[in-house]
Amino acid sequence: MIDFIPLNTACFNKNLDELDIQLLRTKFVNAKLLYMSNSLVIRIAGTAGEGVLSAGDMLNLAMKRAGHHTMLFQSYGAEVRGDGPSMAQVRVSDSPVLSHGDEVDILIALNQDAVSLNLSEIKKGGLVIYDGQPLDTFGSQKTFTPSLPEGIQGISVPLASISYQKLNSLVSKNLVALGAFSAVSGLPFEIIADIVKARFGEKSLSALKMGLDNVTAKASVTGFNLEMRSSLQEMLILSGNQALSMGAIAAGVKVFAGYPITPATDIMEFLATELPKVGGRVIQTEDEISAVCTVLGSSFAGSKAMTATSGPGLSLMVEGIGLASMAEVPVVIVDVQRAGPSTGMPTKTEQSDLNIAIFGSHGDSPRIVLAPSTVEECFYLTIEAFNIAEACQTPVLILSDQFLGQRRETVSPFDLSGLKLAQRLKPDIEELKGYKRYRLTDNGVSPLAVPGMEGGEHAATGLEHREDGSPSYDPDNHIAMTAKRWGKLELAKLESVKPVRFGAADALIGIIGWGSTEGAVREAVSKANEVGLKVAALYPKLLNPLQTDIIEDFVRPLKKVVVVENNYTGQFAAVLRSNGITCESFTLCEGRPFKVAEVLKRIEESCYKT
Amino acid sequence: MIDFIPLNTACFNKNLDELDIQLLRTKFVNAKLLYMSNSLVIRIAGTAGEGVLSAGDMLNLAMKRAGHHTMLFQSYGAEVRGDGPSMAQVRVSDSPVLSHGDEVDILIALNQDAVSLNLSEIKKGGLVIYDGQPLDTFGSQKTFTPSLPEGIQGISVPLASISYQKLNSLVSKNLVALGAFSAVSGLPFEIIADIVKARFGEKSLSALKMGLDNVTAKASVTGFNLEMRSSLQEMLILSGNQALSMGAIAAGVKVFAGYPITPATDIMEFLATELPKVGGRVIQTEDEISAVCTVLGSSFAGSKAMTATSGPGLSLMVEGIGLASMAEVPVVIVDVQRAGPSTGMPTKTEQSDLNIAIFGSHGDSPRIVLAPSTVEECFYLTIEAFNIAEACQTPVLILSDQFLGQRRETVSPFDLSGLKLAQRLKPDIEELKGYKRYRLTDNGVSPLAVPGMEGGEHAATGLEHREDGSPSYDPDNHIAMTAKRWGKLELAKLESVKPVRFGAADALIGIIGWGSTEGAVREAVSKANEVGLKVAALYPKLLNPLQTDIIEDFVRPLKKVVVVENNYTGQFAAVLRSNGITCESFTLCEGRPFKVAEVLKRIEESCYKT
Amino acid sequence: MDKKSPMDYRGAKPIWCQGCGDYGVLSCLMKALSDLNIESRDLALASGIGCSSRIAAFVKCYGFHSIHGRALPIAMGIKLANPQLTVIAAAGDGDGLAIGGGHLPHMARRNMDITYLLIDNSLYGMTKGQPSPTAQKGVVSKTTPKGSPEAPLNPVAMALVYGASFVGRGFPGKPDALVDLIKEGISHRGFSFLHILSPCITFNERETFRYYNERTELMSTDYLPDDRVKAITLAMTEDKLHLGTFCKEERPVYTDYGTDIEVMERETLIKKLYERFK
Amino acid sequence: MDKKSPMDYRGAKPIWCQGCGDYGVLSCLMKALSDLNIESRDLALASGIGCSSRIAAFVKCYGFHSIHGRALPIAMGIKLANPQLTVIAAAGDGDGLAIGGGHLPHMARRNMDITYLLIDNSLYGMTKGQPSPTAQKGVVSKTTPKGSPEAPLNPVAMALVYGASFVGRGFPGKPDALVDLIKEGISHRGFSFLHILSPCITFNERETFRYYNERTELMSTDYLPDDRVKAITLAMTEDKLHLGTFCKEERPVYTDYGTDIEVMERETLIKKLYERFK
Ligand SMILES: Cc1ncc(C[n+]2csc(CCOP(=O)(O)OP(=O)(O)O)c2C)c(N)n1
Ligand SMILES: Cc1ncc(C[n+]2csc(CCOP(=O)(O)OP(=O)(O)O)c2C)c(N)n1
Ligand code: SF4
Ligand code: SF4
Ligand SMILES: [Mg+2]
Ligand SMILES: [Mg+2]
Repeated sequence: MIDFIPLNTACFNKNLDELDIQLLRTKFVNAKLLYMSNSLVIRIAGTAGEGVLSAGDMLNLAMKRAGHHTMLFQSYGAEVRGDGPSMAQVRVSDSPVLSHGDEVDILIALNQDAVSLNLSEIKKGGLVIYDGQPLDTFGSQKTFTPSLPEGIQGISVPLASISYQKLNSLVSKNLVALGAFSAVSGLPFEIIADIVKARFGEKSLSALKMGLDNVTAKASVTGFNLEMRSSLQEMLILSGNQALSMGAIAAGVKVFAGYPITPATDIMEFLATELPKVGGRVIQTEDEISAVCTVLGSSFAGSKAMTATSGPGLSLMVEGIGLASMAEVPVVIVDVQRAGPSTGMPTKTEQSDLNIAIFGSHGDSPRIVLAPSTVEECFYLTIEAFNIAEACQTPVLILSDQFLGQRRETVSPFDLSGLKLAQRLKPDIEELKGYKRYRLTDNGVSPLAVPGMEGGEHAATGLEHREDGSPSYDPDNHIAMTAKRWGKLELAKLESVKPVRFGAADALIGIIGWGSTEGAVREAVSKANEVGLKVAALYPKLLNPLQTDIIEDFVRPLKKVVVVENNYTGQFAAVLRSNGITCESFTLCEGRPFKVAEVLKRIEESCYKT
Repeated sequence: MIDFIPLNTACFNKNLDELDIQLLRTKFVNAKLLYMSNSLVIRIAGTAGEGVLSAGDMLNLAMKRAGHHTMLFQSYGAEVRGDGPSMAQVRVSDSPVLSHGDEVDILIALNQDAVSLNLSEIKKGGLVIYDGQPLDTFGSQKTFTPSLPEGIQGISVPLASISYQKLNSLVSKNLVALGAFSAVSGLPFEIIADIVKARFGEKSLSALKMGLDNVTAKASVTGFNLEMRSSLQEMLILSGNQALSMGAIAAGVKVFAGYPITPATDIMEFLATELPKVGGRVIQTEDEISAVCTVLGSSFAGSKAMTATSGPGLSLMVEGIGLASMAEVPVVIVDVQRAGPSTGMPTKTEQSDLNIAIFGSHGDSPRIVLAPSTVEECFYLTIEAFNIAEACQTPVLILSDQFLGQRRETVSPFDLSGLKLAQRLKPDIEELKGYKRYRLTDNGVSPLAVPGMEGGEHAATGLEHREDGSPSYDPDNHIAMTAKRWGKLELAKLESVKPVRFGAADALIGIIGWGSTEGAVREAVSKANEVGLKVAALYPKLLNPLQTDIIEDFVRPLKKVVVVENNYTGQFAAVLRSNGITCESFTLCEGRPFKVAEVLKRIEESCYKT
Repeated sequence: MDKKSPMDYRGAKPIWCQGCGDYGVLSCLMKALSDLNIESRDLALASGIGCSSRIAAFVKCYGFHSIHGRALPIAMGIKLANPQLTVIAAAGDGDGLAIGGGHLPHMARRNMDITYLLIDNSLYGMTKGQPSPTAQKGVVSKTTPKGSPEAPLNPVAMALVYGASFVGRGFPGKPDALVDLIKEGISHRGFSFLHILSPCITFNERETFRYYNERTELMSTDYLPDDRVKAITLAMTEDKLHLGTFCKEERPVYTDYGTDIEVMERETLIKKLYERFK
Repeated sequence: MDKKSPMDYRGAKPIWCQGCGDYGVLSCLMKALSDLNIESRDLALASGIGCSSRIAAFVKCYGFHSIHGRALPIAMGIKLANPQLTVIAAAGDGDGLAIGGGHLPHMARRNMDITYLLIDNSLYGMTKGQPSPTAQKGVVSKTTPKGSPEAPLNPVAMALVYGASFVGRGFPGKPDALVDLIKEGISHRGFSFLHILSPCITFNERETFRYYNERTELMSTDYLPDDRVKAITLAMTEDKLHLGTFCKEERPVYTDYGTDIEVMERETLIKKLYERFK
């Protein structure tokens, strides 16, 4: 651990007098802290239709196969083929990649506009691969020389002309660019070639090759060596949505019902292919209301069941979720959040569905909300979600988001040996005599009979009911049953995974966050600790109910708590406050994930005397 | 003001040492405090189908016509004709009736069970009118003598036999009982007779008369004189739902779209008859999703528009409400809350839809929430709702509840002369040149063109958009537009009605509540003040956004704040806490309104040293 | 398996008004179940919200009395989870044709093996008498004080056009035919749509038992339910309402698809997936 | 009123893929509007969400690009508020027949004076190609990797059974007929349902321009659109898809009702109401 190195950022341009000296010079950094020493960020930019996303995907995979940890982040418009700008950014490192990367080392610009649009985000010392001979609308060649600021190197490759020569169309510009990138960066050509061949066939290789050959000199790229390593062969490249789908399979989901919606659709698409292989079923329903009711029906009939949607679909599901609360049906509902409100910005990330997740149904309607932070957690927390749903007979929502759901990163194969799957509490023979579906028990969980069980016949209902399920308007009964339903959330607090803490052990400044912001916050905290700032962070995975005791323990020694989230109103900060936690709110509402520098700046600002 | 009279309630049975003496001996009671000096509570009880509700309704009207302030409260099951218990309770007083009455002075029991079921709520010194000669299922007469505790008087009237003799059926038991009640209580017979005649025709009078004649002695009824007075002839008897509907008419609503649901249906039914008379339209849509979208369309086309529903319908509307937020469409949505979650207890009251009202849609989706407390406020706040909706171009929700919506009470004719109706900000000719629907303005409100205006053509949209309405995924635009939408809530804080304060001016204990609990809290606070407790209460009418400065002013001098609400989790308390107000939560979740004594007890408990 | 009697299917005590048509529907259903000798434990009955939907609790079985309009998706979920169960869905005309009307076409085109009882009293009973999608034009009610301007829907013709593989109509005033219809519907492998006329004696002064007794007639024995277009023509033009089977078609049910896939262990699949993502 | 040209209705620049059928729908709509000489300011166009629904912003008018499936209720609200406006609703096949399918029957039975463009590409374009309610059975897609087991719906037959007072079909590959159809639909007083076949060139390999060019034919000039049952039979049995008007019926529209009431001032009404509640 290095002692106090002032960073050249906002806080350290201030007079030392303005800083709260107490908050500086930590030496006790939590062992759990992940730290990224060295990384490289490559961005492919262009417009939708130029193959930006597929190039990014291939490059990402190639990086992993070359032995690097990677993360792929994509940003694109909502039109199927519009001419909105689009980009794919790959960040590689020796250690697991925590965030998508604040600045770009290498920009691969598939068209002219892409250069100017992305210039401001290129690092000093960075590199731009651009098309110096683009074709105009009539197919004749122009010349183009971007004016690059000092310190940024440019390499011209005739992407359009080569693509046009080779394939008589512009669709291979991205492949030419990948070839050129291989030449420039030293990323082994065979790795890319294999991937391209597998996807687009032998024919496409020529474009790739022409790109490679066109670049003569290997440019120096900020010292990161992209040559082949032997490590990481066993690792996987997965998106959050894929990991989540695999988690559902591992948990034993039997029925998935859903309705297409960006950015959640690929969960349904993944499961449509895979779930039948383990005897499950996937159905594309006529809307989200049908989807949520279908999974309720399936769970009632004894199967683990899940649906996945995004904001607009979740809005339609809240009545069904309320029914699951009342009738005590275990179901898992995934919300891959996107920027709202209403249709909003369907392809952009945001964390603004926390309120509806916790408070979205009418009545006092208990439900459990979990939020994974990484692709790996998408797997494990989904299993957790099914476990809690079964254990508490309650709907469980998983809040992912566009950034987490669609980014692709290296993860280790999951540890399947240690998996514990919660079994539904079923009535025994004794219980089935005069069976009462909603029997009042100590922890609120009543044995749940499923069709096929003799003697377990009952009517599940959304009406307030007595222990036997018959409707009741009796005051005492209503309060007893309400207490039963809410009591089960206490169980969830105990059963569920605990918040994750990282950063200085002697922290006086604390960050609390949830979900996909964790990576950027980890990097920021580690950088802050590196310069001696006494900062730590807490990431609860269970957002409702809150494990308040643990959060309070974290907060107690702190002088300031800042809640970081990707929305406008600071939804989690408000929830924490209503639970008695005093905190400031730091939000970003631009449809994109946080940059590390933004979080770091906020941490530093917290060091000012107030 | 009387000085410190210890009440015989919990707190004053305690040793004085345990009490926080500071909190006692107020003399400065706010002038606004309403105080009920003297009242009488009559309850008619029976099962659905015995005419309990219609008897209650007629009795209530008769009381008003006899010159008394009244309130009618009803409690019944959700089955159309089940055999669940049912009751109607009329409370009369010299001054406006604040709550439905904790205890019963006179019980009119239409059947045997009704006696035992209601006995515990009869006051010492009270009276029971019962059927001493009920008929069994074969129509032959039994005898029945209830065992009444000491101090409760019984009067037997052969309700069933008379009804059977007169009309060959049991349907007139309620009329016989009303006749008997008139004899017992001194309520002028002609008043009831007029009402019965108007509703059921001349023929029915004989049952009423037989009831009257059957009772010989006039019983003494706790000293409340029910004889005719000349006052209140101009006053009206209205339910909250009726007053709300009239408020909508006064505000100029032109389109009402709704779907039947207890306890909101009567708003649609009322308007179906009345709205066409002022050129408006009412449509029963195929579901609540259609209803909310229909009113959005109508408002877009330039008409004031409203829908009304209860919890389950509100759950279905949240996507549409989010669209109204995003597309900035002024609409009014009424939620007459009932006990939840899910289908819950459709005929029972609860205040558990606050969370969904404030937080119910996905995304950061601003909306305004208002809550009236009395029948009169149902009128005025509905007008307010339309005004704010137009002024802020935002959806406005009105939270009523079953208790408020269906209770019937005496109100003065509304003051129509002072009504101010907000006009929608329309673009002028200048603005219509290059019209931008979502132009960024200082207060966030953009001039809104309606169909028919030349040059005002535009596309309203739920996608994030630029000033001209065109979709945009630009980060800066998203943040600017989000800030615009939320900024309008600041306007609402200024424009809207202010919280109501009542109770001791030097209060150290404060109650905060919302909606229909106000009456019981007013009574409790006045009683507490009467015995010298330094208590006051604050009722914000605007629940979202909160006028935090006013609430803080109220809270600042207090030692304790208790938030009173009719739900399980203390939803408003949580909202207040998330806005920085420290408070305790006092909730009731039994599907019925608070009793005054319950609130009073809680106030007294707050006086213990802690 | 013991032979069942209708009383073996008795669940909670019904709370309908005396004389409500739904009593007849319930007893015909219980009779049909006993004739088919279905085990209560293997029977699931999903319903929405409304007077008629209360039926889910009145039959001894695995009942799911859900939310307004959602009987069909709940039933579908049950069937998907366990195709071995006999799955019945019950809904009122408001429940099934207004708020829940969007689900019906899809259940039919999927040919989900569900028997759907659409219990039609031409109004919203539970909320006290508002006109439903099958209410006659001109009906006066509290929401249509000058008479409803909306034309009624034709549920049988709709189900036929949607492609329901079994479509019929019944009326508890003619109970034998209704019992037979329910039996046929349950026995039919595929989506069976049963339009059941069930008078509301409390709010409906028009569509009464008497009205339907006069205006219904049993389907002629000559009629073969083998032609969808003919059935539609009949449903669109009938003067008297026909009771019986309009159309019946054998075709694979939704849950027949995908059963030919070889099933593996979850862990095996996940490990296979690893290969794809390396 | 000046004579309009189609270009006078140009709104925002379309963002559809090049070659998308929706371009043709848009240009036919603009031509129809100009032929009818409708003022932009008196035209409202409500749509849902989907590629096709983007059309609301591409026509110069009062557009409301709403939420998925809700074009019809939004349009209904507009019409109720201001019956003078020309109101068009536009929806995709997913938008209008899946999530929004529950609204259609009711708009038809109300005979709301709205022209409804159901823009059908047999899939969900915006979300990248999942099968829609009109997709053929067996279609392979990412959500149906083994082929969809669901039979397609027949939108024309459905609209006819619902009682839509004008029902027709068009295809931008045969633009003159489509322009005529839209004109007829708009001119028709009542609910006009127009089934418009609009190929998605990006995701649909089956229902292409070529496919529809071959499989559609103009309605024979002999055909009189005066008989609903005949029209249904045609729609249920047609081998080639007919372009033109299937059925047309004059009957009062929803907003005709209740117009005979004498209107008073709000204050007058409220004071009258006082009397009732004394
Ligand atoms: C979302 C929602 N909206 C409205 C209601 C109120 N509601 C209960 S039953 C019912 C309709 C009943 O009519 P129908 O379905 O025909 O059944 P019936 O009572 O006539 O048998 C309605 C509107 C509800 N429970 N939930
Ligand atoms: C409530 C909701 N669910 C899902 C979506 C996602 N979504 C957007 S468009 C669309 C379907 C598009 O298909 P279609 O209506 O046929 O229109 P097309 O794009 O084919 O023209 C879906 C499912 C949404 N926006 N809102
Ligand atoms: S209201 Fe009508 S439908 Fe409901 S139970 Fe009574 S008779 Fe039956
Ligand atoms: S995806 Fe299909 S429907 Fe959508 S714009 Fe492209 S071609 Fe048209
Ligand atoms: Mg009904
Ligand atoms: Mg489509």
